[in-house]
Amino acid sequence: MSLIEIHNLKVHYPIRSGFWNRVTDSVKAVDGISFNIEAGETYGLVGESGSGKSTTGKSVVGLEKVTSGQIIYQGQDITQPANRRRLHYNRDVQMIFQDSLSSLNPRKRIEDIIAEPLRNFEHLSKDDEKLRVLQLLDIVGLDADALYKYPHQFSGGQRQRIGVARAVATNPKLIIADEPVSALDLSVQAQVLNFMKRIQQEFGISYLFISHDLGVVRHMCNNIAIMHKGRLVELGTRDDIYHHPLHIYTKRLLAAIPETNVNQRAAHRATRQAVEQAYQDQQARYYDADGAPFPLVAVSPTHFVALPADFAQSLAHAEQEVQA
Amino acid sequence: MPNKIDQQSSISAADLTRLNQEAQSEATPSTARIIWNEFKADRPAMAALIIIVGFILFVMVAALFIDTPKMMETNIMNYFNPPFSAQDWLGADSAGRSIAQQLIVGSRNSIGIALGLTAISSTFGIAWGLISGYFNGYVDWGMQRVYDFMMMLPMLMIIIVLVTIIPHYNAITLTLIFSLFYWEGTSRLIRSRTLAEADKDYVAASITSGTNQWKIIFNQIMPNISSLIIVDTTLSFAENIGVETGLSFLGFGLPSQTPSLGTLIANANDPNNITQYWWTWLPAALEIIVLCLSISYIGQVLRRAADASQRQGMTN
Amino acid sequence: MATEDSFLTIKDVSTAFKINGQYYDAISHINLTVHHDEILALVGESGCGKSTLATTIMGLHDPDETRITGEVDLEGTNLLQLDENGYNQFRGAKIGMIFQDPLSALNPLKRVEDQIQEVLDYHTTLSTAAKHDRVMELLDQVGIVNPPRTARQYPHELSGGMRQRVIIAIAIACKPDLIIADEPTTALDVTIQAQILDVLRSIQTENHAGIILITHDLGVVAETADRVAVMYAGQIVELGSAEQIFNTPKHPYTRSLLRSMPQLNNESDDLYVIQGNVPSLRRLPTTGDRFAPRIPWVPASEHEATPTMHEVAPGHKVRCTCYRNFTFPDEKGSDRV
Amino acid sequence: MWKTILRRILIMIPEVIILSILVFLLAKAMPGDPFTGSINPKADPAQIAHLMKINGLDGPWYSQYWNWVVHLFHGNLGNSYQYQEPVTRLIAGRATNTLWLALFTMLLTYAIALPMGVFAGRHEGKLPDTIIRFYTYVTYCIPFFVILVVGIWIFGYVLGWFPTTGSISITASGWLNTIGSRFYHILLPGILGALFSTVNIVQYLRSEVIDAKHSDYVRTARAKGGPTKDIYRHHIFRNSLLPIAAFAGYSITGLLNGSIFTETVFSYPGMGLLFINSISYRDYTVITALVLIYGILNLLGTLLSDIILSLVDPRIRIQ
Amino acid sequence: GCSSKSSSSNSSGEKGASLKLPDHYTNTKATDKAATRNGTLHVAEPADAPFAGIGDPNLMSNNEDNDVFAPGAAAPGSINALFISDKNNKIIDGGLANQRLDRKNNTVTITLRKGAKWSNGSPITAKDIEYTYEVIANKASTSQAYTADMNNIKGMAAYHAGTAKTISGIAYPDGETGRSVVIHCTKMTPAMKFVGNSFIAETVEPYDYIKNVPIGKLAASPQVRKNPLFTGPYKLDKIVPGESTSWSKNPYYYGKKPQIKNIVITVVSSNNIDKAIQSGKYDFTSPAGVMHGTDYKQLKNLKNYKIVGQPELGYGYFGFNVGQFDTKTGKNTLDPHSKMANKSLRKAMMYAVNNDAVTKKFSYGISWRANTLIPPIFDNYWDSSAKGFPLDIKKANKLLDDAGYKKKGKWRVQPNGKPLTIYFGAMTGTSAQAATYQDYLQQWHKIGLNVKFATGKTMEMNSFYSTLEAPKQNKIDIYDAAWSVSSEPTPTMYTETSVQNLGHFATAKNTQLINDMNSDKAWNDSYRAKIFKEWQAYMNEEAYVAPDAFSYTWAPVNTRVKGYSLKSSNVDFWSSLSLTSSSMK
Ligand SMILES: Nc1ncnc2c1ncn2[C@@H]1O[C@H](COP(=O)(O)OP(=O)(O)OP(=O)(O)O)[C@@H](O)[C@H]1O
Ligand SMILES: Nc1ncnc2c1ncn2[C@@H]1O[C@H](COP(=O)(O)OP(=O)(O)OP(=O)(O)O)[C@@H](O)[C@H]1O
Ligand SMILES: [Mg+2]
Ligand SMILES: [Mg+2]
Repeated sequence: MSLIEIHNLKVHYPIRSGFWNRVTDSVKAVDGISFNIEAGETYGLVGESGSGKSTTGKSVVGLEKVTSGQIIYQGQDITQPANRRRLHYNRDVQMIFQDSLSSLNPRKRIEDIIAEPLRNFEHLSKDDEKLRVLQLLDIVGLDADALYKYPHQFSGGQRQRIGVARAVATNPKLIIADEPVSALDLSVQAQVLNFMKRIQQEFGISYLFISHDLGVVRHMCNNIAIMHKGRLVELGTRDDIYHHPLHIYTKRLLAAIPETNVNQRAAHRATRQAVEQAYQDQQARYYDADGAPFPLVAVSPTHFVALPADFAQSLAHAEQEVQA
Repeated sequence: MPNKIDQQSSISAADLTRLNQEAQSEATPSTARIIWNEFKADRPAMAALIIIVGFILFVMVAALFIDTPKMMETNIMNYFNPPFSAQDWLGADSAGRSIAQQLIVGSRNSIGIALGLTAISSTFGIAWGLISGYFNGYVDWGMQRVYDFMMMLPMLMIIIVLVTIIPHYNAITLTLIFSLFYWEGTSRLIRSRTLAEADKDYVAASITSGTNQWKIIFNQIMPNISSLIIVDTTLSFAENIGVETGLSFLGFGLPSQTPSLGTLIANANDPNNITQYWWTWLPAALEIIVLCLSISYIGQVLRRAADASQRQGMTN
Repeated sequence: MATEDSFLTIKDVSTAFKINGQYYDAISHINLTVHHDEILALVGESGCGKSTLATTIMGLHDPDETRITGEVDLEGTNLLQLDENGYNQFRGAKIGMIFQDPLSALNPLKRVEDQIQEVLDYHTTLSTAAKHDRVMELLDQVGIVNPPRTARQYPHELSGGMRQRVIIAIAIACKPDLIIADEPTTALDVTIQAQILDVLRSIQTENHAGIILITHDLGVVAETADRVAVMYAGQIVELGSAEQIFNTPKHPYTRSLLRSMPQLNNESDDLYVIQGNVPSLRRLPTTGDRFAPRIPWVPASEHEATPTMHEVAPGHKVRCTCYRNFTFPDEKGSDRV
Repeated sequence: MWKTILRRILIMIPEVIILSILVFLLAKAMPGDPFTGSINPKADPAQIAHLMKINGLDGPWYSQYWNWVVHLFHGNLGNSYQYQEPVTRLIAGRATNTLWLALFTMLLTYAIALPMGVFAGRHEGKLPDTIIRFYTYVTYCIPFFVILVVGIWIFGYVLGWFPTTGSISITASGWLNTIGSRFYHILLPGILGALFSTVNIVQYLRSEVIDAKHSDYVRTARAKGGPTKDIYRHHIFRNSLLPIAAFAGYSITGLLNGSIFTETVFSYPGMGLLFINSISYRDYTVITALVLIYGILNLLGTLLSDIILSLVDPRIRIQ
Repeated sequence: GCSSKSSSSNSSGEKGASLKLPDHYTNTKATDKAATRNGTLHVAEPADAPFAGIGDPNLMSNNEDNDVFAPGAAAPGSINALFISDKNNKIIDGGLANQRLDRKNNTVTITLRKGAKWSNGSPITAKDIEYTYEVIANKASTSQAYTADMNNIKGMAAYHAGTAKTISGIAYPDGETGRSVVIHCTKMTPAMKFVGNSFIAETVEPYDYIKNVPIGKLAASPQVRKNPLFTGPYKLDKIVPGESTSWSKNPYYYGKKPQIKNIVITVVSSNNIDKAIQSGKYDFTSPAGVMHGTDYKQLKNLKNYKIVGQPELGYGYFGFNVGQFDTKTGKNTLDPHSKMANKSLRKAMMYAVNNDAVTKKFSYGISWRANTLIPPIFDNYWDSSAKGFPLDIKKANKLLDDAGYKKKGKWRVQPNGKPLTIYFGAMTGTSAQAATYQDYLQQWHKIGLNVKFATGKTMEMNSFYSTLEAPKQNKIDIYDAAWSVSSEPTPTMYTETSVQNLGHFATAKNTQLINDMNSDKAWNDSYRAKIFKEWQAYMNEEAYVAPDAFSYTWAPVNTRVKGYSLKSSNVDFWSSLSLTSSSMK
C-alpha cells in the first residue's frame, strides 16, 4: 500500500463578480489529479509557474481547503480536518517552504522554532525537549550556539536547514518540499539538496519534491509528475520522463533547461525552438477542446500520459522505435 | 520513534548542560533589550523618556497629597490671583482656585484618562485587528461590517449625545465612552499588517506544526507586529492626553469639579482669559504640547529602534 | 575577440558604500571591456558585487552614499566624470538597462505605452505619431503578440514574461550600444526564461549591441554568453570566452561552482558544496586571495600575496596562482559550515 | 464601475437604518424635552402636553420612530422645536454654510499641504524638511480649538482683520458683494482649519515621496536618462499625489468634526453650531437629522475615496 | 389709575443695588443730521445660538427673536403691541389701541386708533386684533402663549378644543374691517389693567396678509420668516436667517417719526460680546439682551461707551422641595414629613448664604442680593423695606440649634437623630456661577449642614428641569433657579395648581393671597399693592421659596447715540434714537 494516495484532487478558488458579487467562476488551481507516494521515495512535481504545484502540496499537508477529491492516509481521508486531528496527521506529514526567511518566524529564537511541533505533538519535558532540539541541530549540521539566535542571523542555506530540522523534528513519514532550493545560490543549493538526501536515507522519509527546475528534480526524484493547468500531463519514473517524454508539454519543459555544454548550444537552441514550434502548432492534438489536458492513460506500468489512448500508444511506439 | 533521532545524533543528555551554556553565551539579545540599548545610546531620547516617566510619576504622587474637593472650593479672596503670588505661584482662576494644584490633579486625571483609554482601545483594537486579519471569510466580513459601521458614526456627535444621556458620568465613564470609538484606527492598522503577516510561510509552518489558531495569532503573529504595536500605542497615548480637551471646550467634558487639562484649557473659551488671565489656560496648553511632543518623540525613537532590530538581520 | 573593437572599457573601477560613516568597497579594481555584438556574462554568488558594477556603469548611485573611483570609458567619454545631465545623454540612449524584478521596475500607475515612450521623449525629436509607431515596433520586436493591446495595459495586467519584455523594449528603445541585463530571468520560469534569452539575443544581432548579462545561473551563461567574467567578493576572478570557462575552467571558484551543479550522470551522488559563505561587505578580506578561506586545504603558499590576473590563454585570465595545483579534496566536500 | 458603486450604496442602506434607530433612541434617551425649562412661568401644562402631541412626542418609541421614518420618506424630517420650521429647510440653510467652509478649508488644506509635503519629501533630512516636520509635530499636538481661539483673538479682535461672527454681512448687496462677503467670513476659519488639517497630508505625502524616490520604477526612469525634474514630475510626484487625492473623501469626516469647533468659535451658523445648540435645546428632530446626515456624509466620503482611488490607481478595482 | 409716585429718578439706588446705573443716556451733543439721515445704527444681540427668526410676537419663543425684531415695535419687547403703559405697566391710552374694561357687563372693548397701518401700508383692522386669539388658541398652533386664563373669554375653550370654528366671545361692533372689538369674559380681573396679563392678548396679527397660511404652518411661513409685517417705526428690509436683521424707516408708522435711515441687528456670541464691543463695531447691545457681570467689568471703563441699565423683569431664587404634585387632582400638596419641611432649617440655610459678597465679587454689581420675590422694577408692588436674608451665621446656627438640628461630629443631624444630607440642585453655567454655587456649599458647611450637589456636580439645564418637573422627586432638596416675569407680576407659578411650582409648596394662606391679588377688591391699586407686599412678607417668613438675586438689564451705549432711554415711560424707544456722528466713536 502506498504511503499516501491522492484521488481526483480538486482545489478551485471562487471568482466573484457581477452585481451581487456571487461566485460566477473559479480558478481551477488543481483540477482533478491523482497519484500515490510510496514510503521512502522522493516524488517530483514539476510544472511551470501557476500550474498548481504549491496548491497540491499545501492540500496534501492540510493547509488548503480542498474542493473535492480524497487524500487517503492510513486509510482515512485527511481532507477532513477532523481526521487530520485524530491522526495527528501533521506529526507524520510536514513541509519545507521555498522562502527560508519568511517560513521562520523572525521574532522567535531557533529553539522555539524547532521545538514548536514537538510542543504540540510530543509533550516532552523541558530538558528532553531541549536535548531533542540540540540533536536536531546537530543532525542538520548546526552548532548548539544557534539555539538562542534569531533566523535573520543565519545564511539562506543554514535557514533552510533549520526549516528541515523543524520538519523532521517529529519523525515524519512524508515531507512536502515546495521549491526548497529555488531561492538559493548554486553552492548553497547543493548543500541543502545533499542534506535532504542524507536525512531521507537516515530516517526513511518520503518527499513530495516540488520544483520547476528539472535539473534539480532529476537529481532528487525517482518518480516524477508533470503538471500543467492544474492537471497532470505526464507521470513516470525519472527515466520515463527524461528519456522517453511523450507529452509535448514535457518535451517543451525539458528543452527549456539551459544546457551547460557550451559546445552544443546552437544545436540545443535549434531543438528547443523546434519543440516550441511544435508546441504552438499542435495544441489541438495534445489538449482537449477547452485547452485542458486530457485524462491520463497508461503507456507502461510506470508511465502515464494525458493524451487520448490511441495517440498515446502511437507516440509510445514511435519513441520505442527511435530507441531501438 | 524518538530513538531514531537519538541514533542519528552523537549528542546525548550528558551534553545538555554544557551545550546549553555554550548557546546561552552566544544568545542574541531580545528585541526589548535592543530597544533599551538603543535608548541608552540616544541621549535625548533617554532624557525625554526620563522626563516623561518622571513627570507622570510626580503628577500621580503629588496628586495624592492634594485634597481635590478642598482645592476646588471657591475662594473669593483669590479671585484671578496673578501668578507668582504668595499662595498660588501659577495664579488662580475665576473662582480663586490654585492653578498649580489644578494642573497637577488635572494632569493626573487627563493622563489617567489617556492611560486608561490607550490601554482599553489599544488592547481591543489590536485583538480586533489580529482576529479580523487572521480569519478571512465570514469572521472578517462580519468584523469589517461592524468596523465600517463604527467608522460611519459621527464620533464627536455621538459622544456628545452619550455624555448628555449618562447622568453620573465621571472620568471612568468618559474613558469608556471614548474607548467605544478609539480602537478603530489601531484595528485597521493592525488588520492590514496581520493580513500581510498571515500570508507568510511561518504561519503555514505553525499550522503544520499543529499549533492552534489562537496561539498562532497571539504568540506567532503578534510578536511580529510588536514594533508597530509599540509605536502605535505610544502615539495614541500622546494623542489621547488631549482627547478630552475638545469635549471640555464644548462643555461636554469632565464635570466642573474634576479638574483636567481640558477644563483648564477651556478657560481660553473666554477671550478675556486669553491675555488678561493667561495663566488660567496657557500652562495647561503648553503642558499638553510638551507632553505630546515628547511622547511622540519617544515613539519615533522606538520606531527607529524597532526597525533597527529587524534590519539587523539584513546587514549581517 | 580582439580588444581593439571594444567600445566600453572599465578601468580599475571601485565602488564603496558608506555604512555608518565608513566606506566599504563592494567592488574593487574591476577591469573589463565590452565589444559590439557580444554577450558578456557576469556570474557569481549573491553579494559578489554584480549589480553594484551594473549600477556603477549606469551612474545610478547616490553620490552622497557611495565613493566611485576608476574610469568607465564609453566610446571615448569617461562616464564617471559626467554630471547628472551629461549622464542623462547616455542613459537610455547609449546604455539601456534591464532589471531583475519586472513588476516593481515599472511604474504601476502608467500605461505601458507611456513608459516606453518616455525614453523616446528624452532622447529623440520624433513626432507623437512617429513615437507611437516606434513603440508598436518595439513591442513587436520583443515578441509581444498584440502590441496595440499591450500598449494600453497597465503593468499589473501583464504576466511576468510580458513585463520583462516591456522592460526590454524600454532598454532598447533608442538602440543603445550597451545593454545591461541584471538577472533578467531569475524571476521567471524556465520556458519563459528561454524565450526572454532568445529575445535578448535577437536584439543583439539586430542592433549590434554589446550586452552585459548578469546571472548566477550557469546554464543560462552556457547557453547565451560569448564571454564570461566570474566574480567573487567584489573582484573578477576569471575571465574568458564561454568555451574557455566551461571547457577549461581554471579558478577554484569557477570550478567549484560548476561542480556544485546537479549533473545528469551523478544523480545518486552528493553534490559538491563550497565551504563557508560569501563574506559580507564589512568583512571582506583586504589582503590576499579573497577565496582562500573557502578552500582551506590549499596551502597559503599557493596563493599570491596580492593576487593579480594571469593570462592562461588568449583572452582567458585567472586571478591568483592558486589555480595551478588546485584539486578538490578526496572526500567530495563537506556540508559542514 | 457604476454597478459596484450602486452595490456599495445598497450595502450602505442597512448601516444607515441601524444608525437611524440608534440615533433615534439616543436622542430619546436624553433627559428633558424641548419644552422643559421654557421659562415662561405662565405656560400651561395642558398646552405643553398638546404641543408634545402635535409634535409627535407622545406614544412609545417605536411608533415615534415609525412615524419619523414614514415622514422621512416624504422628505420630511419633522419640525425643529427650537426654530419652528421644517428641519429640512433649516438644515439646508445651515448645510450650505458648512459646505462652503468645508470646501474652502479643504482646497486651502491641499494648497498648503501638497507643496509642503512634496518639498519636505524631496529635501528629506535637510533644514526645510526639519522645519516642516517640526511644524507638523507641533500642530499635531495642539488641540484644534486652541488654534481657533487664539486665531480669532489675534486676527479677529486684536488686529480686526476678519469678521468674528456670522456667515455674511447683511449690508452686502449684489451677487459680487454677497460672494465677497461670504468669502471674507470663511477666510479666517478656513485658514485656521487648513493649518490644522494639513498635518496628516503633509506627513503622508512626505513619506510617499520618500518611498517613491527609492522605488525601483524611479530607478528605471533614471536609467531612461530622464532629467531629475522630469522624473520628479512624471513619477515621484504623480505616484505620491494620486493616493492623496483619495484623502479628499476621508477628510470629510475630519472636516465635519472640525466644523463643530470652528462654527462654535466663530458663531458661524452651520450644521456644527446647529448641533451644539440643538443638544442643549433637546431639539430631537434636528439632532437625529444631523447625526444621520453626518453619518451618511461619512459613508459617502469613504465611497468617494474608494472611487477616486480606483480611478487613479489602475491596480485597484473596487469590489 | 394710580401712578402717584413717579419721580422717575435716573438712579436705581433705592432698589437695593450697590451699583447705580442710569436708565438713560443723556447725550448733550447735537444730532448729526446727515449721519442720522443716511447712517446705520449697529446693534449687537448677545446670544449663544443663531436666532430662530420667527417675526411674530405670538409664535416666537425666545428672547433673541424678540430682540432682533425689536425695531418693528415702538419700544423693546412690544412687537405689534396694542397698548402702551405707564411706569407701573398699567395700560394707558395713546397706543395703537385703547382698552376699556366694563366690569358690569364683563366685557373688554378694544378700539384701534384711526388710520393705523401695517408696515406694508394696509390698514390694521378689528379682525387683526381677533386673529391674535386664533393664532394663539388654534388647535394646530405652535404657540406656547395659550394659558388657562384665556378660557375666561367666552367660547375660547371651545375654539381651542377645535369644537368651534370661531371664538364666540369676540364681537365686531363695526365689522371685521372696523376699528373695535368687544371681548366677552366670564369674569373680570384687576390684572387686565396691566400689560403682560394672561387674560387679554395684546397684539395684532396681519390677518389679510397671513390668512391663507394654515395657522399650524404659520411659524414656518415666509410671511413670518422672510417678510413679516410690523406696526412699529421701522420695517424689516432683510434678514439673514439666524444672524442679522436690517431695518429702515416705516413710512406708515402712526407715532413719532423714526430718524435713522438704517438699523442692523447682528447676533454676537455671548462669549465674545465684550470683545466685539471693545473693538467698536456696535452702537449698543440689544436693550433686553442678556449681558453678564464679567462683561460689565470689561466694558464699564470704556470711554466711548456709557452703561445704561434698569432692574430686570425677573429674579433669582432658592426653592425647597417640600411636597409633591398630585397628577390626579392637579394640585401641589405639602408634605410635612419631607426633609425640608422645617421652616427653621430653610431660613437658616438662607441666612448662611453670603449673597452680598458673592454678587459683588462675581457680578460686579450687576446683580445684588434680592430681598423679596417681586423684582424692584415693579415700583408699586416691590417691598423695598423687606429685609430678605442677609448673611447672619449666628442667627442661622441659633435657628438650627433651637429647632433641634444638633451637631453630631462634623455635621448636624435631624431632630429625630437621623443623619441629614441635603442635595443642592444647580444648573451648569458660567464659571462665575460655578464659583457662586461652590460658595453656597461652603457657607452651608459652615453652619454644619452637609449639603452636596445633587448628582455630584452642577446639572445641565435640561436634566435639572426634568428632575424638578417630576411630580415627586427626592434627588434635589434645595435648588437655585431664576424666573423672568411678565410685566403683570401676579406670581401664578406659585399657585396650588401650577406645575411650575417646582418645590410643590401649597398653603391656604398663599392661595388666599394670590387669589386676593386679582379679586374684585384688587381693582383698587393700593389694596392690590398691599396684598402684594403681604405676600412678599409671607414668603420671606415661610421661605418655601426664597429670594436670591436681582439683576440689571443693561447695555453699553456708544457715545455717538442720542436719545437712548430705557425708561418705561419712553414708549418711542426706537424713534427717539439719532446719531451725533457718522462714525462710531
Ligand atoms: N488564494 C488563491 N486565490 C485565488 N487563486 C489562487 C490562490 N492561490 C493560488 N491561486 C491560483 O491558483 C493557480 C495555481 O497556483 P500555485 O501557487 O499552486 O502554482 P505553482 O505551480 O505553485 O506556481 P509557482 O511556481 O509560481 O509557485 C495560480 O493560477 C494561482 O493564481
Ligand atoms: N546601497 C548599498 N549600501 C550598502 N551596501 C550595499 C548597497 N548595495 C549593495 N551593497 C552590498 O554590496 C555587496 C554587493 O552587492 P550586489 O547587489 O552588487 O551583489 P550581487 O552580486 O548583485 O548579488 P545578487 O545576486 O544577490 O543580486 C553586497 O554585500 C551588498 O550587501
Ligand atoms: Mg508555488
Ligand atoms: Mg544583484
